[in-house]
Amino acid sequence: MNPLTATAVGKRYRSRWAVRDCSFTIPEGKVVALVGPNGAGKSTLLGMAAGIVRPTTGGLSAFGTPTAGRTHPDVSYLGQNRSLYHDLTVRELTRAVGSMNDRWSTDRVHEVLGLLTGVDHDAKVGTLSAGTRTQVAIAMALGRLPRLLLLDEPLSDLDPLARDETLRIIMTEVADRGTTVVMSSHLLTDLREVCDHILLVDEGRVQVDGDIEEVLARHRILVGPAADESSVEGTLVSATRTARQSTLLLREAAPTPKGWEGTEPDLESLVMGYLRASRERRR
Amino acid sequence: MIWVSWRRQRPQLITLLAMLVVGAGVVVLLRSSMLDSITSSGLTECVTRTTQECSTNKSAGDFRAEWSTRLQLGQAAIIFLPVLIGLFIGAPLFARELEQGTHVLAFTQSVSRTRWMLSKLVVALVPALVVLIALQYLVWWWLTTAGVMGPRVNGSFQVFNFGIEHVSPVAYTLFAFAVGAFVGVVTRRTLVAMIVTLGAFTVLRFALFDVVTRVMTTQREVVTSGLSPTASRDASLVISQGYLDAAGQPIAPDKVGAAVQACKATWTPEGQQEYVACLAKSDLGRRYADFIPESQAWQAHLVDASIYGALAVLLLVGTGWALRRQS
Amino acid sequence: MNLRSQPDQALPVIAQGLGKKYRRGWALRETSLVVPRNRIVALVGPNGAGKSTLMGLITGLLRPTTGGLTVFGDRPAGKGLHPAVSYLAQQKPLYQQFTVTETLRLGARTNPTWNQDYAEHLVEQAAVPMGAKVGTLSGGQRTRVALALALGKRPSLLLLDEPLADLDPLARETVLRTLVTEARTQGITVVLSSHVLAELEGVCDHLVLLHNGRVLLAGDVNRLSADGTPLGELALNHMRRAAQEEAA
Amino acid sequence: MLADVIEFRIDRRSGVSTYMQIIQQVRQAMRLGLLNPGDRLPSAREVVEATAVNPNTVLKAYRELEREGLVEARRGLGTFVTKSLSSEATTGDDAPLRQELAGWMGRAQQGGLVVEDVDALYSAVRDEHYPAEERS
Repeated sequence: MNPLTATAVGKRYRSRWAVRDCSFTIPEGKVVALVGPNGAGKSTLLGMAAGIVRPTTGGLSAFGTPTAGRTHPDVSYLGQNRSLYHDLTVRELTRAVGSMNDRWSTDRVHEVLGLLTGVDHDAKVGTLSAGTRTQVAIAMALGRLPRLLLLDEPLSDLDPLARDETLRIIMTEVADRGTTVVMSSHLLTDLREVCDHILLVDEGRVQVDGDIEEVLARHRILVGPAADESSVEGTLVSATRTARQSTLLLREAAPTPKGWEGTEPDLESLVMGYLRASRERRR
Repeated sequence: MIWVSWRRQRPQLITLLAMLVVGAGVVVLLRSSMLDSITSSGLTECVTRTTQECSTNKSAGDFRAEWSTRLQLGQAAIIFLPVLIGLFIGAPLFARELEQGTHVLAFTQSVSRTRWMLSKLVVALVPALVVLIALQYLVWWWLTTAGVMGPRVNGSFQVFNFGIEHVSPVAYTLFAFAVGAFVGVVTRRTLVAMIVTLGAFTVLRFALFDVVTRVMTTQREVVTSGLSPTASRDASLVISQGYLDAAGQPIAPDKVGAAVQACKATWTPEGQQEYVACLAKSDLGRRYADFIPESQAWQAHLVDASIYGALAVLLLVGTGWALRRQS
Repeated sequence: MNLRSQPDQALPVIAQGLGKKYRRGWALRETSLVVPRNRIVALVGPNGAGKSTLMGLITGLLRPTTGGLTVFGDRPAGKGLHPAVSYLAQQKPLYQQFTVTETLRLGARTNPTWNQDYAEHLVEQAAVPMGAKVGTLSGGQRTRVALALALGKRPSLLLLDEPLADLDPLARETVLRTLVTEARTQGITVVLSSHVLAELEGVCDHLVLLHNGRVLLAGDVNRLSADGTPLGELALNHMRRAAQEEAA
Repeated sequence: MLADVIEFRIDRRSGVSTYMQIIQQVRQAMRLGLLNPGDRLPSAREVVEATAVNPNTVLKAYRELEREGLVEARRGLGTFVTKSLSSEATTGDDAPLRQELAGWMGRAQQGGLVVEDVDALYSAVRDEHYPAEERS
């Protein structure tokens, strides 16, 4: 049973579709990077996977069970606004979240909090910095001993040290328990080391879905004379052009023609290429 | 889960407890001071029955002047407590969570939404009701000490007395609380939920003001014209009164008005015989009063409470439904 | 040298023994630093290192507990922002119900040194529709409007608190590029705080690394990373070492 | 301690994928005699704790090394080196070939060559002797 399957899922807010006709499958044990421009529908998608946003069309299922209206017991979710009880202390919060779960490990929470420098267990959650709050929220998510971890921008308000700590904790979780992770982030440099699967969404639709190595291998960046683009074969994703030179991102490219230089893109240039293409389309 | 709700709602619960302690203290002090005043002025008799002397006695007048406002304030506290509970406990209960997004934390744990809702409801509602009932009892205890020298003299059906007795305050509280909770879930805004609760509660209390009189079976008292029915003098709730024709049917008010107008001329301050005879001639020989005796006030309370209670249950079911839909 | 008599010659920021204490403790202590002219300064450090406090002190929104600082030779003393300083707070405070045009008009009304054409040019360059309400804009577009508002004032010193935090990579790249171009062509000193060190490479030429309310490292990037260590790694190593020393 | 035999250093800026870096570092350590048959490679968890990379990537790299016949995964115990890539020619500071290269490098330095010149010369000669297809 796959941790997450989306079947033609869509969500409309008033007149605007945030997510449209998305279908994909997340294989077990993968660490998935959910990327896309601001407003692409990443948060809506994760919210629907967590069962707190109701799809307008289609549906998602976690481990074979539809997610609408209910969070699957094996799924943990970290929302973008972190939703913690600010009037409780960290210790009380741990107790509170624990009492709301059938399967729960306070030890795991303490272990995670222990690995993070500078979390005072008796401090009120509301007095913590945004970064520390995010880390506390991740500890709560791991306390549920999930098999699928959904993280919405887990790194956005962490400083570099905390990002490193947090990624290490998540990766250890993957190593120890084989947890599947789906995380959205704008920090491509941080994602490159930790993710092995990419889901690129834009304008509410899935644009790229697959194993990162395979996806990268399927694409080429070609640099060559602007006058000679006709000799290039393959699906053009996006291009930047100067008077003399063209830099093209291609999918399923034919062998590099003479006079052109071809390289495999890295994750960052791949994503940037797709984002650029989407911006061009929108103009 | 109960612990979570308790911990999160602790400030409100502490406020409630403080209200109870302060309220109880005030009532006990006031009551004992009032009791002193009654005994020192030798008014003990007047508490149990109304006599000529009690209504003219100067010290009785002084007593009323000194205490009636305080006693009415005590009543007002119990009248307003339900809507205050609805405003400050019911309305923010879910609205604040939805506003701040903290509901997501609970919704993404393994506890079901219904259980989460119920635990929050129980923790918020039960202490509120306990405090309400306790304060209601205390105020009642104080009012009965004043007996017929206090507001109780107007009987159980008097609006303020009715509103603070028996199960009515509990039913009003349930209703106000449920409106607050429901509107809070639907609008996701605390302030909106509070305003709507205040409006809905006030409107409904006025709208349903006489519904009891229509629902309950009434008794009819018939007297000959010239006398007035006892029901309109004692504490019974008179629903309608007027004149009966020969067939025993109530006569339409405009017809009565015309006849009375016609007989007015025969009326003299010295004797009413001619006036009464005139009325009899115009087929207004008997007067009637439909009423609910004070002894049946408890039935009226039950009818009242069941209306508000049923509305409250509907609203709470709606709240549960809306929360499950909420996404 | 009398700085006050030659404000044009004065350095953007000179801080001496600067300290700020809140009820919970010192946010910044004994900080002495100089921000040179026409530089793009990266202000980095872990959460709670004192970055926002330092910015607040420079803008005059906060009052120092100890020491003092000068901004272009003047002491910020709660009279409001220095006329040559623009500040963009982390939350990018803009009126959501205002249109972009109205937002720029607000800038014109509140700043004597406002340049309307320049501000409009910046907004147009970002392809933000002038008639749109700020509340309906995407994160990237909103940052561009906020930036236009800050730059339209024609500041000599621009303070940006986490300007890139919630932007997608492409928006981030364009915002940074605009920033660098404007800073270079207009001769603006920029102080920029960010958690994403990798992006500041090639953008910033001066580094101020704060840790626990103290300056851990400050200076010219070329000098600091003379051995070729990238800026991000350099800062991260220093932060890590400081954290370890603290734990020990 | 077996676990301390080698430590991976992941360079995030090299452009080489983490997976390739791990494979290359294991091969390198084996050639230099730092890893010998019987040595255990660090477990995925140990690598993760040290470098915060994806454990799947580590396991994938180990599977590739296993396919090449250099290591062997033993269930529940870890991944062990089974082959030796080191030879007298590459191990130790006093290996003859190494000393010859060191001498050549010294002369280049004395002749005023900079690092880039040395690299260019070295790759040119290497490519002549080892054509691209022959390299793995």
